[in-house]
Amino acid sequence: MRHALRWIVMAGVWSALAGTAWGAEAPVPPAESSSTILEAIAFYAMAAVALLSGLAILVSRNLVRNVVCLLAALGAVAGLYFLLAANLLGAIQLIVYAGGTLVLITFGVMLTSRPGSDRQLVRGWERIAGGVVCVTLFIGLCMVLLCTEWATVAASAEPTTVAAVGRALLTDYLVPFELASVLLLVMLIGAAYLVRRDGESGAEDDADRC
Amino acid sequence: MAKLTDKMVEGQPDLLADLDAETLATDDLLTEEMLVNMGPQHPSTHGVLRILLRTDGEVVREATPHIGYLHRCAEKIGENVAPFQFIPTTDRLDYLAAMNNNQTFSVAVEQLVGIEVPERAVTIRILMAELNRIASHLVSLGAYGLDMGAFTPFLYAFRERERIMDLFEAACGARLTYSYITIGGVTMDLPDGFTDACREFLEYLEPKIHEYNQLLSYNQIFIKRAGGVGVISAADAIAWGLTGPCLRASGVRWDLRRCMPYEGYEQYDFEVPIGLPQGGEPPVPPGVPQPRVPRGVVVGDCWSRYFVRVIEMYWSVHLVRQALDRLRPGEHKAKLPRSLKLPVGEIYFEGENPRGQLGFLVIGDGSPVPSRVKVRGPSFNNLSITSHVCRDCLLADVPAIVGSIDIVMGEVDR
Amino acid sequence: MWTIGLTHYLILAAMLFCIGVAVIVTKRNAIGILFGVELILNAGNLNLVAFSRYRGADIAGQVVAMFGIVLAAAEAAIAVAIVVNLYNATATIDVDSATTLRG
Amino acid sequence: MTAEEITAVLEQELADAIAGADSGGMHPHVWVTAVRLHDVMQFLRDDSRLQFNMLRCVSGVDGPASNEIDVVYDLLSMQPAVSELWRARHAFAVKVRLDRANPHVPSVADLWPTADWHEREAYDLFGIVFDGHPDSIKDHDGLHPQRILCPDDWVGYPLRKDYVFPDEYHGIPGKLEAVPPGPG
Amino acid sequence: MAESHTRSAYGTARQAGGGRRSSRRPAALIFFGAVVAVVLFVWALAAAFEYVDGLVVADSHRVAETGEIVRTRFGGPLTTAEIVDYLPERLRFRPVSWLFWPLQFSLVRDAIAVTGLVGFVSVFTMYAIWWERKVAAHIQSRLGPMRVGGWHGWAQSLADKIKLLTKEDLVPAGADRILYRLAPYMAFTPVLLAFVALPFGTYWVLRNLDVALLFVLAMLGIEVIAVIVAGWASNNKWSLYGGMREASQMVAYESPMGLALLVPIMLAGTLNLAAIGDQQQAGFHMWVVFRNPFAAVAFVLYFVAALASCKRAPFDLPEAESELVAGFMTEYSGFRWGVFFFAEYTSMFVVSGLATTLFLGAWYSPLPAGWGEALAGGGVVARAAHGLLFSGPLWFIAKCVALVYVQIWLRWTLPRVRIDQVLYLFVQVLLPLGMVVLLGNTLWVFLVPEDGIVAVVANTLLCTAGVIVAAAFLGVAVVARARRYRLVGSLAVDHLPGA
Repeated sequence: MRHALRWIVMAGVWSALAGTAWGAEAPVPPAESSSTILEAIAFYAMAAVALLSGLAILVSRNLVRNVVCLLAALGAVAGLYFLLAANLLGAIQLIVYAGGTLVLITFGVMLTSRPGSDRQLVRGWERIAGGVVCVTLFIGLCMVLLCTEWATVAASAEPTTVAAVGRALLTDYLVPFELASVLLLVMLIGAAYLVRRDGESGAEDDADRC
Repeated sequence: MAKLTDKMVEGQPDLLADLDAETLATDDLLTEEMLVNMGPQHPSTHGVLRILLRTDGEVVREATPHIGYLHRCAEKIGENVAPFQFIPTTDRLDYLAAMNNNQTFSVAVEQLVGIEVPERAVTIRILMAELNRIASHLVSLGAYGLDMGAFTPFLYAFRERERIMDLFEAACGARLTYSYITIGGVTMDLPDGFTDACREFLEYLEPKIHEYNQLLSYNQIFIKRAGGVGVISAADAIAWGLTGPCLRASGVRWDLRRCMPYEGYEQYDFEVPIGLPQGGEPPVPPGVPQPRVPRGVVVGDCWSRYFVRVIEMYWSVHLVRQALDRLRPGEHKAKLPRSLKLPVGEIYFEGENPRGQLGFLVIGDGSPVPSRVKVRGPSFNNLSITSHVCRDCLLADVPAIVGSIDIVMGEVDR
Repeated sequence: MWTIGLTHYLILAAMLFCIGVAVIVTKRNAIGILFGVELILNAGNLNLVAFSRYRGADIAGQVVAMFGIVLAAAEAAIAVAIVVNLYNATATIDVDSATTLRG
Repeated sequence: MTAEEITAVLEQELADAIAGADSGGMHPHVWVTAVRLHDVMQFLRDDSRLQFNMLRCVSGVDGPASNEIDVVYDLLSMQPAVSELWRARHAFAVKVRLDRANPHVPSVADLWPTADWHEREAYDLFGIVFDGHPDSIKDHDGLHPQRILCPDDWVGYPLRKDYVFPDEYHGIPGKLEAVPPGPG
Repeated sequence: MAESHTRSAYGTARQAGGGRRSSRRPAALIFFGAVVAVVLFVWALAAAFEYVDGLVVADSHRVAETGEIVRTRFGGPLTTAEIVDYLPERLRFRPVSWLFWPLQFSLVRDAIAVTGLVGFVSVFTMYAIWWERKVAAHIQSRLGPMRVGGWHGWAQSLADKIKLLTKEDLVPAGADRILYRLAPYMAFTPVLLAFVALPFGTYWVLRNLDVALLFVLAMLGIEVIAVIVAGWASNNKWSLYGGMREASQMVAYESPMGLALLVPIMLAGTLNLAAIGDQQQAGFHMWVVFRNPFAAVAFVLYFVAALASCKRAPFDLPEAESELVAGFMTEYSGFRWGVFFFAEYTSMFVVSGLATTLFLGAWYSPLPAGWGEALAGGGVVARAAHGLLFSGPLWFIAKCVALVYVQIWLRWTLPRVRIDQVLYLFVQVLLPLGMVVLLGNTLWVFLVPEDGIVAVVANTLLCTAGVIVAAAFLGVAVVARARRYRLVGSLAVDHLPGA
């Protein structure tokens, strides 16, 4: 199983390289031209990486390996965003998600792990029940997806410029934008309050916590 | 001071009481703290010193030095060889200040036997001892810069030390373990042209010390890393038997060369620098730009211990100049019988080494071989305070504190 | 087979979603559950961006996906804070053992 | 104060603890009984006239001829001063004579913390047990200060005159003849 | 006598290098093999698509209609015919056009560009390592590598690489084997990917991304996780400390760096690095760093945060050799350690590249643009002078190397800062400073008219300050060079080997 995991992650890194290098300036896709084939190859590669690393998180017990697999998954999803001509979102996903949230989770893993404690404590039947639930859920979703007729409009795959997204944020989506910033503020205060070790006043020296 | 053993850490609150047996059986040692070995092979412990740190994250809860890796039982050799054969062993006690070790042991035996040392020999001894003090301080300053991450001062310090080693090589042929000063005087007289080379070196060195002050001592990051760290009060220093620059940095103006003078030190004029609070101006020989203690420095912290050594280098240069002027032609060694019989009796003599007071208890029983030679190493006492000072400091401060105490494992383990 | 349509992305997102749910269900370790939540949020965002691309490149989907990422970051921070607190109170982050609501 | 005056003060204050004095010579000292050592040391440190604030050295001296071991405490009194030089008032030594087979003496680590390591070394190299030492552990040799220079499981006390160097230690040959013949 | 001795030593070194390759699969061959495989794969792919498409990719005149900005001269779709008529007359015969045939496929052009980039990065890193050792030596009044390869030991890094390749490939006991092996490549690949969006010149950018700046920042962020994983997987307490310090340091420097980068974005109005570069083309007075005082402070703030991001100089805590033995790299040896080292120097270049593009007038030369046009129009000599003085990549690399020099210079003069001081500095000093700079810049952009008196005065003042700093730096260098014997005293002559 270890070698399989190793090739999954390596493939993830290489496909992220190919995906971003290729997808960013998707040339005009005339029918069945070489570029669509490449786009398909890139899509299937990244989809494979995302799914396999998801499965790897499911299977492996070592938390730090899960972190690396999550990184591969996030990289693959970022590659998909580039393919879907959402360059800004791909870059933000890499910075905020892979660069920020993952380091946060790594902190969580490091602070709460003890040697030999990250074994799977799950009993046999729980795993089977989980599997059954997911498979039925997936079948249900696929039924819905395949038989509805999505009204898709073939649009030119020009990558959306940052200016367009910026303008949209500050005009049509101003309220959610402000709400998000308020929420982040609330979250900041909440997290700081939660982590305060009981008994000490607020001014916790950062050196003690890292 | 709860003794730290490698086994279970006592006093750990029992958090496991209400958990079910299954998880309990698997996790034997619940502790956020880690036992970390800094040494014996560690870039910042000078020589083979092992410090066992109990750390909680970056904060060191307890530091316990483990010594003995360089133990050669010098005292056992002392009981089996005649005093002048023991001189090479004294070279290897504080291998960075071999001249001072030889001088202290020779004076101890001479006082026990009552040998009169000729005038020229005494002056040469003081000349060599002070030169070796400069070399030893250069090494400690360079190594201290290395502990702080500043690589460059180390190389400048060793470049100047090369000049002193050339002078020693001209005088006695060796670069590190000289065995030059012996009982009754000095093994060989100075080569001709030595005094001029020595004066030229002093002219070259004096402005360089000021340059290092600008490069390292007054560097803001260095002051932040060393100032106010590892503060030792005067009472603690005396209680733990600290001597030399570590004692003086805590504000105790005590130097054996001035308080209990030996070898004619009373005829030389020099000042004893001590640790000064912020803005203080340590005494400096004439013709040297007046240094000033910067902001953020406290009496008895790492920076003061470092800076007392810098000022002592100035005064050693001044002392060597006076010794050079005082040199008169004459005998370089007293006439001694082939096998020197030690009288029945004992003596405890301490000399001022660069790292502190090196003491010798020599007990004679009439035969040429002493019945007991006890060596009191200054670094042995200076090191004993690390566990007291390093409590609740940061991991990056441990090399800073140990570096500022400036230990040499040769005289800690003997 | 070679042209990538909207359904390809939707099926991929559904698969990611199910794997996320599976991870949440089977992991007893609090941080493990966090991984599952991240996967599910990613699946959601992927759906949004796929629709934004295949319905006339309007950027609504992308903007909402951006908010999704911001919220995921906020949620992860709170989750890690809670887990660290849980670890400080009881010695383990095993979800089943954290049954008492006392502080 | 001169050595004679110090001895006089001691005999006047703690007559029963003093077993003898030799204030002439280069190493003025006084002999003290092991039992009363701690009180004498306490007095030497705290008395206003003496004020021995620095314990310079604790050394063991082995005398197999007379079947006893001495412990020598070298003390120094420093006259504190605000900014000028501290003056050395007087240096003095205290000696204790112990039975070589079972040397026991109370520890003075509580008076001067520097004694902690010195006493551990004296135990390590001479086998002198300092009772009440802060770092003492209990093992096959009973309660004694922990060894400082030699490894914890070392057998014997190296600086005793009758000490025989072991043939090997954990497989490391100690003597030349103990070296097994090599393949060559 | 010394000469013959060294030659023989040099000789033996050559044989030793060629010795028996270690039997186990060396990681290096896989790595370089992979790069070559990518290039061959692209070549074969181009040939395969010729049959599938059966048609030349969209012709060139469509580009003219839609007005699409053709950034790179070869950026847009292009045909073999177009390539051939771009060639001079003498080369326009049949076999040559066959040679250039694959060039019309943009994927092949990308592959060639990627190979060129990897080549440039590895050559630059090798010489950056050698250069750092030389600069460090001269700062410490010694000579540094002198023997390997002849003049001033230029091949020292090459010899080091060969040594690293032949070293034993060991994994510490109890280490997490997969992560331990994976971490170096996870650290190296993102930094190499960052070069995709870095503009070396008007036509020298692999992918002119609209979100180039965010993309480069993202790549630098991912490298942090590789370091944390390396620290965790080496099963060594010191590496764990190194990893944790990198994590906390990253949390500290990320926000001030973001704020500092907002200033040039606000001035240029776009995230596209090429566009930001284009706005600074009219000579050094147009550089963003001289635009207004807040931009100058932002440059300094960004540079300090960049030092922390590539773990250099006073902030090299994750691999602090005096405290943590070697930080997260303690257990690494041989080629894997080399890859980490490779990643560090590459990230130094990327960080300097960002600073140059955003603040120091990207690939445009400091000389006023007017001279450029004059020279370009003139005769062969003038055009050659134009090529030398105004070539894009040359100036970009020169400025990056200058900034890398500053990073090297800082490393060998400053001691290391403690972890809580780093956190204090970045969170409580530089973050508020960043906010003030951002606010100041916003007010400056709104209140101060573009070509008003205040703007011109501020610009000229900052330009003079910049010229003074540059002149002072060169002056000190020349004076020190002339009087270097006096500084070192007579020691300089007789003690240095072969000096």
